[in-house]
Amino acid sequence: MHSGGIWGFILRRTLLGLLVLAVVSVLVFAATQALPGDPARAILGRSATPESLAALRAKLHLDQPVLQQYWNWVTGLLHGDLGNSLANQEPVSTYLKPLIINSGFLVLLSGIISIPLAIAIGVWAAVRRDKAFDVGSSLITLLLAALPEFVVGVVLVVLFATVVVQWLPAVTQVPPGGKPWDDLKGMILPVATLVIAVTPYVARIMRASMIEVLESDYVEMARLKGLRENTVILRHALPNALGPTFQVIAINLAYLAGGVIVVEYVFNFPGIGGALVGGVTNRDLPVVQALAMLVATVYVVLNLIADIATILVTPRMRTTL
Amino acid sequence: GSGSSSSSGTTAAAGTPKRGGNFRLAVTGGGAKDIMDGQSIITKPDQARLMTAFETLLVYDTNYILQPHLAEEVTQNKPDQWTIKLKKGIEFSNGKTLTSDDVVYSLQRILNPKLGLFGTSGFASLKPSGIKKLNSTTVQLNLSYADAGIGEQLGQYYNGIVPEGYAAFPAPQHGTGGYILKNFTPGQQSVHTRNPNYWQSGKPYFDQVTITDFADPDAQVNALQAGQADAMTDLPFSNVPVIKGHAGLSVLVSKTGGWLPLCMAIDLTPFTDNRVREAFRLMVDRPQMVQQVLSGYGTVANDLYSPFDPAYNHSLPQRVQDIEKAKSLLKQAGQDGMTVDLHTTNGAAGMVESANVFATQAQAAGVTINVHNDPNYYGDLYLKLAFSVDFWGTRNYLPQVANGSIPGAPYNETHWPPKSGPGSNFLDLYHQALTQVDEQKRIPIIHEMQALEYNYGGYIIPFFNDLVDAYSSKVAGFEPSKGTLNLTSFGNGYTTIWFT
Amino acid sequence: MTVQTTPSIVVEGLRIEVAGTGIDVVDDVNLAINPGEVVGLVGESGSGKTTVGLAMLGHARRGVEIVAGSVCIDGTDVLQLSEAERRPLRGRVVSYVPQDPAAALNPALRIGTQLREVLEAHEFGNNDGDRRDRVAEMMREVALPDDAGYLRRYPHELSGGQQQRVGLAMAFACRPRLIVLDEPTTGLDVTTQAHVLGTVRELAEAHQVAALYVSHDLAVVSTLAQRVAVLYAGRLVEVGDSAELFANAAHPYTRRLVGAIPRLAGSRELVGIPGRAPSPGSRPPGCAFAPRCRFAESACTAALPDLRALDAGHKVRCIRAETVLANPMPFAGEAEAIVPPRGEGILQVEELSAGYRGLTVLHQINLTLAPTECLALVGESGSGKTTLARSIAGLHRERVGRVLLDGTELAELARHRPREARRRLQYIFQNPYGSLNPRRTIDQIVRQPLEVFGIGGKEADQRVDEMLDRVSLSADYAGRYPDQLSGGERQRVAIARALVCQPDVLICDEVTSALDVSVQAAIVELLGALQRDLGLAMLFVTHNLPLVRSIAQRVAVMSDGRIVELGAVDQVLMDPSDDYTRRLLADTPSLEAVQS
Amino acid sequence: MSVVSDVAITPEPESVTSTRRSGSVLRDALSLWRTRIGLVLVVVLVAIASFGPYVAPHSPTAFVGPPFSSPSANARLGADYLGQDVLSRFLWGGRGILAMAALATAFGLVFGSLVGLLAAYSRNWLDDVLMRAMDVILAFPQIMLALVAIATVGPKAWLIVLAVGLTTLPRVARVTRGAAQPIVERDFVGAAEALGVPRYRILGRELLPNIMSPLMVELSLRLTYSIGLIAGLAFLGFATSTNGPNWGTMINQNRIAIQTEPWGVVLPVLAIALLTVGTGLVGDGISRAAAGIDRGRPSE
Ligand SMILES: Nc1ncnc2c1ncn2[C@@H]1O[C@H](COP(=O)(O)OP(=O)(O)OP(=O)(O)O)[C@@H](O)[C@H]1O
Ligand SMILES: Nc1ncnc2c1ncn2[C@@H]1O[C@H](COP(=O)(O)OP(=O)(O)OP(=O)(O)O)[C@@H](O)[C@H]1O
Ligand SMILES: [Mg+2]
Ligand SMILES: [Mg+2]
Repeated sequence: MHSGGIWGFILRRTLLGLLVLAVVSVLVFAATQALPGDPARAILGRSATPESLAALRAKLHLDQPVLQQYWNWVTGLLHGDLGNSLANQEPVSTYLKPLIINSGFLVLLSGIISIPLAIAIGVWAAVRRDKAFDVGSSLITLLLAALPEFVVGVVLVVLFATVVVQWLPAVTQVPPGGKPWDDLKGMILPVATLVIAVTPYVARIMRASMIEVLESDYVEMARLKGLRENTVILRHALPNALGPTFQVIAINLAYLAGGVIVVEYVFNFPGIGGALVGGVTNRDLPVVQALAMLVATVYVVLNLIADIATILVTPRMRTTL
Repeated sequence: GSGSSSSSGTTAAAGTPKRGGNFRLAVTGGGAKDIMDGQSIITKPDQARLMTAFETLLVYDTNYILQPHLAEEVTQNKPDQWTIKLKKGIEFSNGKTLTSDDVVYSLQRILNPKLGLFGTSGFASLKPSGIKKLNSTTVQLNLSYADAGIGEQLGQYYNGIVPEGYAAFPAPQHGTGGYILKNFTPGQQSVHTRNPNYWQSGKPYFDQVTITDFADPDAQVNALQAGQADAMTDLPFSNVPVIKGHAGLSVLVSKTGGWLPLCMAIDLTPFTDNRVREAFRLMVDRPQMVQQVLSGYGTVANDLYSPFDPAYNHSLPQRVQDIEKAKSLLKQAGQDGMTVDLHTTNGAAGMVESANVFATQAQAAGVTINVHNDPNYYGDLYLKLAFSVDFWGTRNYLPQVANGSIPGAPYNETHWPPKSGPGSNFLDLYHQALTQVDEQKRIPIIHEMQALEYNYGGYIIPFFNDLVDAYSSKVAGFEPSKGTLNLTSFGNGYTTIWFT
Repeated sequence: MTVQTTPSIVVEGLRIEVAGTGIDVVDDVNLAINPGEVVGLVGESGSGKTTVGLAMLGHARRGVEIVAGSVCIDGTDVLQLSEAERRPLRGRVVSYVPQDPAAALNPALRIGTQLREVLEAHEFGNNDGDRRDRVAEMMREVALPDDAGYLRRYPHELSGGQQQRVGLAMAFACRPRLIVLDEPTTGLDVTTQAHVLGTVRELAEAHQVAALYVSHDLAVVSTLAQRVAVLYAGRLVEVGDSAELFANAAHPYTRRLVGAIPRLAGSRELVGIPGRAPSPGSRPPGCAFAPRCRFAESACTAALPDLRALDAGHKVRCIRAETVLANPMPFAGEAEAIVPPRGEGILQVEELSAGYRGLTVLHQINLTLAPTECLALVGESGSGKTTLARSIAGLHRERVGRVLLDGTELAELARHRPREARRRLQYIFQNPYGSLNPRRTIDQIVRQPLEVFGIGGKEADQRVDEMLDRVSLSADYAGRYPDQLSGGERQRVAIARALVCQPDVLICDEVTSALDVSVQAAIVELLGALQRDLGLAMLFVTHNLPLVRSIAQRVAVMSDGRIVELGAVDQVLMDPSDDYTRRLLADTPSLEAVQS
Repeated sequence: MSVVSDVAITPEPESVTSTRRSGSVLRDALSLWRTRIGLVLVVVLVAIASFGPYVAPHSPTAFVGPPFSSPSANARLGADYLGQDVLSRFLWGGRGILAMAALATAFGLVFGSLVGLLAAYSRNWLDDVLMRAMDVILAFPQIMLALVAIATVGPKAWLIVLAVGLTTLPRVARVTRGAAQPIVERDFVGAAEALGVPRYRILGRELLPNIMSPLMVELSLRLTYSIGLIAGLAFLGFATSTNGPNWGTMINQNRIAIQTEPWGVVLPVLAIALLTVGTGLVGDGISRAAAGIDRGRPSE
């Protein structure tokens, strides 16, 4: 019955997610439609002639009614066909694939580093509540959490790449066909920036939730049962504290997907950030649409995972589903 | 006359050239619209790319004097006839020898209006039928009317010689140049490997050339400083002190005829009234422009281009700022206290800055200028704007007119000349000038044309900007040039530079 | 009752302060408990029971610290040990059963795991096999199934009673010498409570475990403890055999406490204790009870009386104990004759069924409430009392059947009922801590109904003052916020809010169950008086059977959403016809047991 | 049901056991040094931003020397990328950002809390609809939504405010809903309903006052992010004017010369950092003071 509950829940959530994505797709399409300027002209640029414009419009189905265009687009999406980039006639998928890999790796690396780090900091701060570590860490996280990531990025470049010392590359170069992990040195600063952007917030939430749990009767009880302190913390406190944090983690990972935009700009990192800015300015609708849908999907999936994870660590919810 | 095949010497200090290495060039201004075409460019990285593989019959040397290159000699035997004689034993990178067929094909391709190539307008006097192959190394051009400008056209970097049957990327790119395209991702990077059977012995020196697009100058400079790039184009003037102070980095300052005009479309309000155009020309404080925009790296201009042209009209009085006159002119035109949008983009160093500085200067005359920095400038808005900023490289007067100041010119931002009134005879004068073979007779005509543009034209040309590039001191062979392209025409196709 | 010579635990001069501040939470606590003996620790909320209880394990909650005294268990002083040295003792030598079992079991761990880990932590038993057997054994001892399936359950899959028994099993797991039970039955209905109490008694005797039973409910303690220690404002005021204590308590406070306990037999007024127990920091010099004491004289406030022995095993902290003993215990005589219900029903409930998300919890309820009568609705937790009350008050969505006020049917939701109906029928909630908006002053809260019913200006002011006065809250309360009031005071405010618009029908849902005995008595006193004076018809919901006597004329007994018995109070309580009612009565702890 | 003691001895804000009224929360917050420091920072920077223009030695667009010329008597902190006075531009550059951030935050907070309250109070389909709608907005990173919006209409001030405000809305809504849900379950709401108090009154008088503290925390948090976001957009080149003085744009325009003339970058970076840190500190102070709100109360 429990598992059934879980599956039912997952199903419901997935459907809801799909619903959200459907609405998102409509919005995305509407928004991109609203972009001023004629994509056809944007492509042809200097060499535009009336004939070539007309021809291109037809080629891009820009002459069809909007609903028709939306339908084409959505059905395309479902078949994994993202259309062709208006800027350079190649398929959006081939154009974005390497960029997505790059950004994906960047985000993933940042996530893998920051999340456990944040949890560790949060837990330890809660355990050493009001001790030096707690006060120190909470202050530092507080300050860092407040800083916009482009500020962090610029400062890091100044410190480690140009002015103060020149240990690290100031810009990340991923040669086409190359993979970001070929040049890990170049990843350090962007990753560091994102880590600094994400860790503090998660750490603070983790601390709060951990403190809440540590104050709970059952943790006090666990101590009164004479359990060893680390058993108390790892077995009794941590699992209960993690639950509420998952949502936050998910949201922050999703946030990373947005954070990369600025960070990639600072480090000239070849990723979806640049592609988005470029796509937006070049009126490259298919690219913008694809990226928007991609990011939205990431968000939805992450939240779904977070929900499930929360359920898994909170037995009570399984039954009250 | 004939000249040495090497268009640029090598600085003594640099010592003897060495082989090897991967030359990494950092360029801004590129984007997803990057192309590779032996006879056309859209963005600056395209220029850098074109130079890797394609060469022209003639080239401008560092003093902006034409020298033979692929051609042994190019001569105008009659007002309406030119003859091109090719050097022997030149091969394309795919091993095919360069013959007149290739020259014929190249010229015909340039003339093809459908391709919307750069060079087309410059050859207005040449019809495809006029291109005659005399033998395997000689081609004769029979013009539909006399044209003295053909030689200069053949020296424009974008009129490269391509093999017969050539097509732009993604088709294979084989030129007579020093490098072969290995891979190319628009908006990001292109890699070029050494052409083993390049016709100039010993050259080129690099094993590989890598051209990388950069989003902004800042990242570019960072890359150079962090040793991730060996050279960069268009070092922001403000950065010159930084780089100069930086051990291991050098600055290459070339006094060129390059210019960043403020373009007023003479047929669009409010610039249909020449009093307004005049007023705007008088609002500019040119020395201040040079100071603020170029940090002094430039020379004050007089609303005229092609300073190196023997026919440049030095007699016209230097325009200076005159706010009072400007005000009264605007009052007469009923435009006092007007507001105008000025469109610009990060196309070339200084474009945004000069717009902003002009906006500030205009305040004095009670004119409000709203500066729009539109990244999509060249996509949507270009040539349709009333008031905009653009950039041009060194070029002599007639070829430049062909490019920007006559109907049908590809980049006529000012929509010059007017249909009626003063200046409406500009086109006739242009044709007279072209047909006039005698230099001495041609100059007065050109002076008249320049006077018209000076008084009624749509260009505000505050200065000629120096080209300022930066490169790692590991690279030798660069030297200042008056030419159009950065980094001494990208190390003349990356054949005259090497790693020490 | 066997008093052994060697007490297994001796507490001396225990003093616990609010950390940092010199404010004492408890002070000068001396106690001795023999093996197999159950000692009751009684006191109002905030008197320091839990604090003392935890001190037995050498533990102090965050914010409080043990500053003086000794807690010797078989000779070793727990307080002298380091935290590391205490760990092995906890759960092994002395164990703790918490106040709220639901909160004290880890929601993320299976109960089996939580039981087993105690044994593992103390290397009890040689191998997992032993421990598994021991766990099973414990489960049996607390009368819970011991099969693996049950052990794999999570706490939330158990009922409150079962959770509490798991707690007990855990506490007894390592056969400790002392076990501290902190109100282990609050929140449990009488039946479950009876079971749990039974279990405790048996285990304590069977394993010769000394037990400290903390509670604020004298009646409960009386059924369990051989000796009782009364805690007031952080100090022991009286210690003695329970029978002795309840028969003739020597301390005025104890007396008032006993007096405040409702009895099943003999209908009688309840007498609450005026005033409220002082909280740490605000405790008066001398005897802390003096301000509420009618025996008090100047000497009482001069110096703190010390705990002196009256006779063997009976100690009291009162200089006037003799005088007190001279007076009879305050069992007030018969209450004045209950007004017979006049006229026919003012409120009728017909065929009312209600449920939650399709699950029906009320089945065809029929009730009639006559004007000026008080009908008590009793039944154990979960029987549907609140649901019924809320349905009548128009706060419950899923219901069928009819609710009529003076013959006119009322809409399901209050919002859709006519203003007049809303005015005439008022509702008082179970929990005074939840039913007052913490962001509004008492005045605003009491005034709210008047605003809704369009009464303003002078009249409103006057009515509010009048009402506050009626519930004996001085005028200066008007400006306060709920969190500046005690539970009893809050409930008074709630009553004021309900009565300020002069209703005809009043519905009270366990209005006293969240309060201490003494306070509860006072509230019931007040409600009774008001009901008589204002001629209210009242539906009084409670799970406290004895209380019924003190206030109601008729009583309806509810079980599983059905009314199983309905009749006059005496008749139902004296000779119940329904055996559910009988069981209920049997399980109800009461003082009679001890006294007779 | 256990009974909470009536006293609220508070050795440490996070263990407050009794409900705090927003007023007292603010008072408590102010007694924390972090709040004080934060407040000082905010006040100072707001002062700079709002009064700076009056004390600026030059017009923000006046030329005081060659680009990136070093500090001189005329230009105390040197000149920027166009030879304009860094100090003056710094003094001018806060206004826009601050005003826009404030407006955006206000927008998001007002409508966000409204949505949140409605959702929490109407425990039915409306709740779902509203929250799903929020999800849709949340599905886009703030910066992305802002970018697309700006691309459609151009970097107009009102648009930036709207875009940022819109992306703030759902985040506030979530918090509000979360905070309001337990309140809705409380009996005093039931009491009001039983009396037939109109819905809007219940939202405004019963619920809203009880979520003030989380809202105040949210306010400072969102303000922090809005400032960062708007400055970030300017940094990406999406400012209302290409040469108008603006801390975000300044960083971008002058970071090229950070090594020779750092002031042009250091000042705005510092300003933004201190401002966001300030608002952050205040927010943290409030949340600490408000922590334990609605905790320790018997849940029935
Ligand atoms: N952490 C703390 N900080 C400050 N005062 C506290 C703390 N814990 C308890 N107190 C105070 O100590 C007194 C005793 O608390 P305690 O919980 O022991 O009373 P209790 O008799 O157990 O009450 P209840 O019957 O409600 O459980 C109370 O007045 C309470 O306000
Ligand atoms: N919100 C709810 N959702 C689902 N079931 C509920 C809900 N509230 C009560 N119930 C169920 O309805 C039944 C009656 O509950 P109700 O609160 O009326 O009992 P009660 O007699 O008031 O209990 P108590 O004495 O503990 O207050 C119980 O079985 C309970 O589990
Ligand atoms: Mg207690
Ligand atoms: Mg109930």
